[in-house]
Amino acid sequence: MLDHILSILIFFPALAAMLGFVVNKDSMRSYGIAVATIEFFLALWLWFAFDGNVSGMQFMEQVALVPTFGINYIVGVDGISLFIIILAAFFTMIGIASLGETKDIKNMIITLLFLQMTMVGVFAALDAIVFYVFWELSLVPMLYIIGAWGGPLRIYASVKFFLYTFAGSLVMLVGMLFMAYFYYQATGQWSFAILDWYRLILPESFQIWLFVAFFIGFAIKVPMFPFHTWLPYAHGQAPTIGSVILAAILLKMGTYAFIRFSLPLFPDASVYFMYPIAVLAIIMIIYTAMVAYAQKDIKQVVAYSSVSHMGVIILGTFALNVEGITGSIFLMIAHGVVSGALFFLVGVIYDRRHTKLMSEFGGLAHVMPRYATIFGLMLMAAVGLPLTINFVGEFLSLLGFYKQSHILTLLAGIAIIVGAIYMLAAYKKMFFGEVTKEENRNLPDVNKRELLALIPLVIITVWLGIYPKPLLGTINTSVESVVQLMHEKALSEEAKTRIPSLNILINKTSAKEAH
Amino acid sequence: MEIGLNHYLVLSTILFAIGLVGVMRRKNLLMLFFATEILLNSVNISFAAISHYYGDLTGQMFAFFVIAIAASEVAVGLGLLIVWHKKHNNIDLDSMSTMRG
Amino acid sequence: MLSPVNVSIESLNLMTLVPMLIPIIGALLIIVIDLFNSDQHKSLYVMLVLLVLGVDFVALMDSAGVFEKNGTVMGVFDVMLIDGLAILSQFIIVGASMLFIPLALTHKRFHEFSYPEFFALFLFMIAGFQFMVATDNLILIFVGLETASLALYTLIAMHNRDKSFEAAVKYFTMGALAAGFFSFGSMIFYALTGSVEINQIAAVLSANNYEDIAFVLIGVVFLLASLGFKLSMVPFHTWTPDVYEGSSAALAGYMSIVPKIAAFVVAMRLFEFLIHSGVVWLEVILYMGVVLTMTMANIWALVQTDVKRMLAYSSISHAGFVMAAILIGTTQSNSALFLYWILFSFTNLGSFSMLWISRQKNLPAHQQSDHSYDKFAGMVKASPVAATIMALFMLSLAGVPPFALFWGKMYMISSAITGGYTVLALIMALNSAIAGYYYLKLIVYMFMKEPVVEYDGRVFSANATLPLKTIIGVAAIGTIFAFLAVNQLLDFITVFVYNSGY
Amino acid sequence: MELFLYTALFSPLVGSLFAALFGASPKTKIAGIVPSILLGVSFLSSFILLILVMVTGHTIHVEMMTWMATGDLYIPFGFVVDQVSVTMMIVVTLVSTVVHVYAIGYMEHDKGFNRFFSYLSAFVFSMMILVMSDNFAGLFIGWEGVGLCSWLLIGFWYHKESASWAANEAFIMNRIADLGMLIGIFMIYWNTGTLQYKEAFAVMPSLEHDVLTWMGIFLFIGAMGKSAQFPLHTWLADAMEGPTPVSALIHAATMVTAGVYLVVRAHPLYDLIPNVGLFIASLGAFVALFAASMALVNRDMKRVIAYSTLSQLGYMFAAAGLGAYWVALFHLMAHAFFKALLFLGAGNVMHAMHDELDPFKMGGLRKVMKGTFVMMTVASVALAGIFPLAGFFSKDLILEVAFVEQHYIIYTVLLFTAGLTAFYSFRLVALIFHGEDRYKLFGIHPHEAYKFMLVAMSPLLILAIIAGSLKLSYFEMITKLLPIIEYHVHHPAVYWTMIIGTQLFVITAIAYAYKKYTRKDIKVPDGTSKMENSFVYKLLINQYYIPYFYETYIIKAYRDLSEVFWIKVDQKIVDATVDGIANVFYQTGEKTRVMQSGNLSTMLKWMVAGTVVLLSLAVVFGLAARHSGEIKMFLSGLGV
Repeated sequence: MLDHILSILIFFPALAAMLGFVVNKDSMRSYGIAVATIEFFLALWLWFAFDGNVSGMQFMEQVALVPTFGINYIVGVDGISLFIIILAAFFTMIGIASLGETKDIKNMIITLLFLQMTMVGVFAALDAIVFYVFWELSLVPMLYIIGAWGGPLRIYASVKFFLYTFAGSLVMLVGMLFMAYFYYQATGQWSFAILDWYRLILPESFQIWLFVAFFIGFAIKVPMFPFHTWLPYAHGQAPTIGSVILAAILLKMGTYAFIRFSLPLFPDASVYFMYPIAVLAIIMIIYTAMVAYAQKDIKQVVAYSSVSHMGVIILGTFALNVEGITGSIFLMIAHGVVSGALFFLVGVIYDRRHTKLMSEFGGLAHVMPRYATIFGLMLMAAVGLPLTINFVGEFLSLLGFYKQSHILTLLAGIAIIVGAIYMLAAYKKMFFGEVTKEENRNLPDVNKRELLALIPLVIITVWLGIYPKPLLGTINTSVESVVQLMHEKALSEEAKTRIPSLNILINKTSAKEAH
Repeated sequence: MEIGLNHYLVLSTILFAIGLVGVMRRKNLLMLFFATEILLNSVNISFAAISHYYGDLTGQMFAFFVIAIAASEVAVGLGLLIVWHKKHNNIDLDSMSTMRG
Repeated sequence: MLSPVNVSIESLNLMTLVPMLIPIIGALLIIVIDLFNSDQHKSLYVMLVLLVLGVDFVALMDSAGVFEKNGTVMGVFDVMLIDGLAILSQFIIVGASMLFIPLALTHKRFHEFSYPEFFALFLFMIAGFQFMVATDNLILIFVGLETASLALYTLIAMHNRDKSFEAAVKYFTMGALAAGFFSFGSMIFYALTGSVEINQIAAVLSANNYEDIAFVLIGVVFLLASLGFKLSMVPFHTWTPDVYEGSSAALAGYMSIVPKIAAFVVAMRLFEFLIHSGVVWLEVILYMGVVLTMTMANIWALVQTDVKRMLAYSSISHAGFVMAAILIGTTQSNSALFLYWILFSFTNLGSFSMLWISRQKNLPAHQQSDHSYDKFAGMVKASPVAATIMALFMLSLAGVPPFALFWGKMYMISSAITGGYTVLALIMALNSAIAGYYYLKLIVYMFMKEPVVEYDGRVFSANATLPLKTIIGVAAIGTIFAFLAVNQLLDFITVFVYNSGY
Repeated sequence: MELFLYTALFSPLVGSLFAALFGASPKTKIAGIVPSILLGVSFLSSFILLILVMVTGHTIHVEMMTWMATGDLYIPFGFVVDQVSVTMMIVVTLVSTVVHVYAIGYMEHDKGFNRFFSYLSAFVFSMMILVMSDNFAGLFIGWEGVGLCSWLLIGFWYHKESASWAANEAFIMNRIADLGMLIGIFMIYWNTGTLQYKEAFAVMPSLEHDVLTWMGIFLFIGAMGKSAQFPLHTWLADAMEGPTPVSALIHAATMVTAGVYLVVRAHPLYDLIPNVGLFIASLGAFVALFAASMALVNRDMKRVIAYSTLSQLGYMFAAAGLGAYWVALFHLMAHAFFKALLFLGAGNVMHAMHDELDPFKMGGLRKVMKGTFVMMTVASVALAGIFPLAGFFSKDLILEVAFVEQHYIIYTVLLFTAGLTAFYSFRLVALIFHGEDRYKLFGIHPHEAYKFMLVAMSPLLILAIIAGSLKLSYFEMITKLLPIIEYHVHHPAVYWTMIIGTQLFVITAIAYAYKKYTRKDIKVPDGTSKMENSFVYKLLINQYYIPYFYETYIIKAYRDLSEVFWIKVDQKIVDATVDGIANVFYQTGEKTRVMQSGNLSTMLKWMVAGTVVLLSLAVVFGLAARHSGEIKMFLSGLGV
C-alpha cells in the first residue's frame, strides 16, 4: 500500500466525494470528517514512512498517460512537498470539522473533498502536465465555493479569481510546452517529467523567456504585486472555509512551483531576475502592508497581510541559498497555519455578528476573552514573534536573502515594522477600548466546535516555533540538493557565484528512476 | 480584331463583378438569386474558353457541373423563397433581421 | 473521332467509392420505404440511418486497414483519393453523424423529423461531405460541397420556424456567393495550370516556379473566401451565429463539427502546399485570419445573452484556433487538428445536446430566446445532474484539464511552438483565457445565481428521452475520460497524417 | 549547576503558565503568590550562580536543544552564565521578585489580577532568555519576548484608549529598532558564519573595519529601541500608561537596560570600533541631558521618573560607549535598585491619591505616608548621586570615565545633567511630600500602602543604600570577563576637587528645588504664570514637539499614504488596469457586435469586402514580388 500511498492520497478524497453524493444530507458532516481524518492519517503515515535523509523523490509512481507525447502520471514526494501535502490534509480536516451552519452542506463537503484531491495532486505531481491538470482543476471547486457560498460580490470575485489565474496559467502552459520541446530537441524524445527536465541545461536566453512564462503563471497564483488584486476580492467574498483553504494551501502552489520549476530549471534566469523579483517582493511586503493598514474590514486586513507575507516567501525563495529556500518553504507552512487560523478567527466573529467591519467591534477582549487570546497569539505569530512558527520562516528567508543584497534585505525587513502596524492597529480596533456597540455585549465566546479547529493550530504555531527541527531537517536535505543542482547547472559566472556550491553529491538515482 | 482567351476572361471577370455588385446591392431576394446565377455563369464562360484554349475537356466538365449545381441551387432557393413569401408576403432582404448581435 | 478507351474495372478501384455509396443507398432506401408506406414513425428512420452509418463506419475501417497496408489509394479515374486525411475526416464525419442522429428521437414532436426526407437528405449530405474530403479534384470537391450544403440548407429550413427560414435563406444566399467564389478560384487555377487536381496544380506551379504569383494569389483569395465561409473565418463568419440560432440546437451542434472538418481537409490540401512552397503572403493572411477569427469570435461571444448564440461564436473561435494547424502545416499540427476535432465533437455535440434536451416546444413568454442565460439561472437547484454535466462541457470547452478539449488545445499549442510560431502559441493561450469568461458565465448562471422564474426540474429536460440522454452520457464520458484515449488517438492519427504526406 | 541554571530560567515560565491557568477565572490570590514564590526560587538560583561565578570564576554553558539548523546555520537554545549575565540575572530576578510581591498588593482590586501575573512572569522569563542566551538569535527571542510582554502590560488596561495606543507605539517603535538588530544579526552570520557569541567574537578581529562598523551600528540601532534612545524615545514616557509595577520592573529596571546589556555583551565588537563607541557615548550624553530637561517641567509624576530613567540610560550608554563596560553595567545595577524603588514609591502615592499623577495636586503627604516618604527620598538621594548612596559610586564613576578619557564635552554635559537630575528628583519629592496639603482641595483621603508592600520594597531600599560598597568586589568579578580599565583620576587634587565640586553642585540643586517647591503659595499651575508662557517651558513641556512631529509627519503621513495606496493605487490603478483589460475586450465586443446587424445584405457586403481586401493585398503583394528589384532600388534611393 505504501507503494501507492501518493495515489491513494490524491484519489481517495475524490472517490469519497463521488460516494458522498449518496450519503444522506444529515450525515454528511460526519462523513466528511471521517474521510478527511482518514486522509490526514494517511498523510501522517506518509510522513512516518518518509526517509528524511534522502534528498530525492520518494514513493514515486509512474503510469503512462500519453506516452507518445511524453506525458505520464508521475507522482513523488520530497522534503519540499511533503509538509505542504500534510498541511493540505490537515486543513481540509479541521476545515470540515469546524464547518458551522452552512446551506447545502453536502455540496460544500463534496466540493472540499474534490478540492483536496487537486491540492494534494499539485504538490505530488512530478510531471508538468499532471501538475498543470491539478493546478487548473483546483480552480473549479474554489470557484464554486466562493461563487455559491460567498458574500454579495461573490460572482465578481469568483470569476475574477478564476479568469485571472486561468489566464496566467495558460501562459505557463505555453512555457511548459516549450520546455518539453527543448527536451525533445535535445534528446529526441518528448517528456514532461520534471526530473527529466532537471537534467536539461538551457542557454541563458531561452531560460529567461521560459522563466518569464512560468513566472506569469506562478506570480498570479502567489499572488505577487501587481497581480494581487484578485485576492482581496476572493478572500473578502469567500466563506470562511474558502478563505482558509485559499490562504493556507492554494496560494502556496505558486511559491511551491517557483521552487519546483523555476529555480532548478532556470538557474541563470533565476539569478538574472533575482533583483527585479526581489523588488517586486519588497513592494508586495511594504505596499500591501500599508494597504492592509487602510482597510476597514478585518478580513481584508488578513487578506492583504497574506500578500505581504507571501512577499517574504518569494524573497526567501530567490535568496537562492539553502538558508533562504528552506526558510521560504518553512514559511509557506507557517503562513498556511497562521493565516488559516486568522481566517478561521475572522469567521468566528463573522458567524456571530455577520459583519467584518472593524468599526462594528471594539472592546471584544471584555466579552470574548478566549477569542481575544487566541487572536492575539495568532496575531503575534503573524507579525513574526520569535518562538512562533512564522518567525523561523521569516528569519531564515531574510537571512538567506541578506547574502544576496544587503539594502534590499533591509527594505524587506520593514515587513516586521509595517506588519506590526496594521496588525496591532486592527487588534486595537477590535479588541481594545470599551464595548461600544450594544450587540457586542453578549456575544458568546468561542465554542467547542471552533476550538476544535483553533486549538490544533495554536499548538502547531507554538510547537513548530520552538522546535522546527523535524521539518527543517527534512526540508533542508531536499533543498540542499536543489541548490547544488542549480549550482551545477548554472552557466554564467555570476550565477555560479550567486548560487553557492555545497559540495554534496546529489542523489542522481531519483532522476534516473523517472525513465 | 481576333477574339482571344483574354477577352473571354475579361468578359467573365466583368460579369463576375456585375454579379458581385448585384449580390451586394439587391434587396429583393429573387434578384439576388439572379445575381448569384450571373456569378456562376460568368465562371462558366471562362471555363469553356480556357478548356478550349488548353484543348482538354476538364474545364467544360467543370462548367457542366457548375450549371447543374446552379440549377439545383435555384430549386432549393426558390423553395425557400416561396415559403418565405407565403409567411411574410414579401421577399425583401431587410425583413430578415430578427436575429442579430 | 474519339479513340476507344479501355478501362479495366480493377484499375477503377471502385472500392474507394463504397463509403460514399453506402449513405446514398441508405438515402434511396428511405425514400423507397416512404414511397410504399408513408406515416412511419421517425424512430424507424433514425435506426435505419444509424444502421447505414454503422455500415459506413465499418467500411471506413476497412479502408483504414487498406491504407495502413498499401498507403494512399487512387480510384475512379484518379478522381478519388483515399489517403489518411480522407479516412480520418470521414471517421469524424460518420462518427459525429452517428452521435447526432439519435437526437431526433425527442420527447416533443418537431416538424422536421416527421418527414422521411429529412433523413434521406441527411444521408445525402453525409455522402457529399465524404466526397469532399476523399478527393483532390476541385470539381468533385465543388460537387460534394454543394451537395452537402444544399441538403443542409433544407435540413435547417425544415425546422419550420420563422427563424429557421431566415437562417436557411441567409445561409443559402451566402453559400451561393461562396460557391461563386469557389468556382472562380478554381477557374483561375485551371487557367494557370490547366488542371483541376490539386496534386497537378502543385506540380505545375512549382515547375514554373510560381511565375504568376499575382494570379496564384488571386486564385487563393477566392478559394480562401469560399472555404473561409465554410469555416466561418472572420469576416466570412457572419452567417454562423444566425444560422445556429435559427436551426435546432442539435443541428447547430452538428453544423459546428461536420461541415467544418470537411472544409478543413480541403483547406489542408489546398493551402499547405502553397505555404510549404514559400507563399509568404498566404502565411501572413492565414496568420491574420487565425488570430482575427479566434479573438473576434471570442470577443463577440462575451457579449451574447443567448447560450446557443454564445456557443455559435465559440465554435467560430474554436475553428479559428484549429485553423492555426493549417498555417503551421507540420505533421504534428495536422494531427493536432484531427485530435482536437475529435475531442471537440464530443464536447460540443454534448453541450448543444444539453440545449436540445432543455428545449420547450414553444418559446415561453418570459424568455427572449430559446436558450437565454436567464433560463439557466439557478439550474443546479432544479436539476443538479444536468447542471453538472453542462458545466463539465463548458469547462472542457474552456480547456480546463483534464477534460477532453484540454488535450487538443495543449497539443495544438505545442505544435505551434514546435513549428516556430511562439507568438501564435501565446495568442492561442490567451484566447483560451478570454473564452474562459463566457463559458464561466453559464456556469455562474447555473450554479451561483438564483432562478429568475421558479422552474421545476422538468424544464431542463423537457425534451429528454432515453436516446438523448444516452448521447449526452456518451459525450460526457468521452469528455471526462478523454485522457485515457488520447494516446491511442494520437498514435492512430499521427500515423495516418504522416503517411499521407502532411 | 545546570539545575540552578534551568531553575532560574524556567521558574518564571512555570509561574506565568500557572497564572495563565486562572486567566479566565475571577481574581484569586494564588495566581499572584505562586509566581512570586517561583520568582523567589529563580532569584535564589541566580544568587547561587552568582556566588559560584564569583568564587570559582567559572562560567556555565549549556545547550538545551537545537532550535534552527539549516544550511550552515546552526542555532541552539544555548544558555551561558558568566559574570555579565549573572549580574543581569540577579538584577532581573531580584527586582521582579520585589515587584511581584508588591503587585499582589498593588493590583489587589484589579479585575485582571491573574492575567497580570501571567504577563509579568512571562516578561521575566523573556528577560532571562535575553540575558542568558549564548547567541544572538536567543538574545533576539528574549528581545522580542520582552517587547511582547511590554505590549501586553502597557496595554494592560486595554479599555483605556491611551493605554492601548501607548502599547502599540512601544511595540512598533521597538520593531523599528529590531529591524536594525536583525540586520546586525544577519551581518554577523554571513561574516562570521555563526551566531554564537564566543565564536563570532573570536572571528571579528579578522574582519574588515567597515563591516564591523556597520555591524556595530545596526546592533546599536536595536539597542536604541529597547533603551529608548533618541529619536526612538517617545514610547517610554507614554509607556507609563501601564500599571506602576510594570513601570518599575520593565521601564526602569530591566527591559530598557537591555540595550546597555547588548552593548556590554558585544564589547569585543565595540572595542574594535571606537568611532561607533564614541557616537554611542555622545548620543548617551545627549539623551541624558535631553531627557533630564524634559523632566524639569513635567507635571506627571510617572513621566518625570520615566524621563529620569531615560537620562540615566544615557549615562550608561555614555559609559559603555567609552569602553567602560563594567561601569555601565554597575550603574545599570545600581540604577535598577533605586529607580525601581522610586517607581514603587510612586505607585504607593498613586494608590493613595486615587491615581492622581500631578504632583502639584499633592503636597504634604509625608505626614500620612511615612514609609513611602522615606523610601522615595532615599531613592532620590541615590539617584542624585549623594555620598554614600548607590548613585554616587556608579554615576560619579561615569563622570570620571568621561574626564579620564578626555571627552570634556561629554563630561560637562553629564555633570550639568547630574545637577538637573538632582533638581527634578527633589522637585518631585518636595511637591509630593512637603508643603501644603493641596490634595485636600480635591477631596482625597490618602492612606499608606500595605505593610507587606513596604516590606517587599525594603530590599531595594537597602540595596539603594549599600550597592556602592559592593563596587570593589563587583569590579573584581566582572573584570574577569570585561576589559580591565581602572578609571582613576591620577592627580589626587583634581580627583578631590571633582568629587567635592560635583557633590556641592548637586546639593545646591537639591536645595534650590526644595526652596522653590516647598513654598506655601504653590498652586496648581493653570497656564497663566509667566514661566508657563515662556518659550523654553513650552518647548520642554511639549517634549521638544517631537511627539507632535511624529504624530503629524510620520503617523498621519503613514495613515494618509496607506489610504492613498489603497484607494488611489490599489483600486484605481492596479485593479482598474486588470478590470480595464477585461473591459476593453467586453467593450470591443459591444461596439463591434453591430457588425452582426442581422441584415443579409450587410452580411454579403462583409463577405465581398473581405474578398476585396484580400484581393488588393494579393495584388499589392504580387506586384511587389514582380517588381521586387525596382522596389529595392526605389527604397535604396530613399535611403531606407
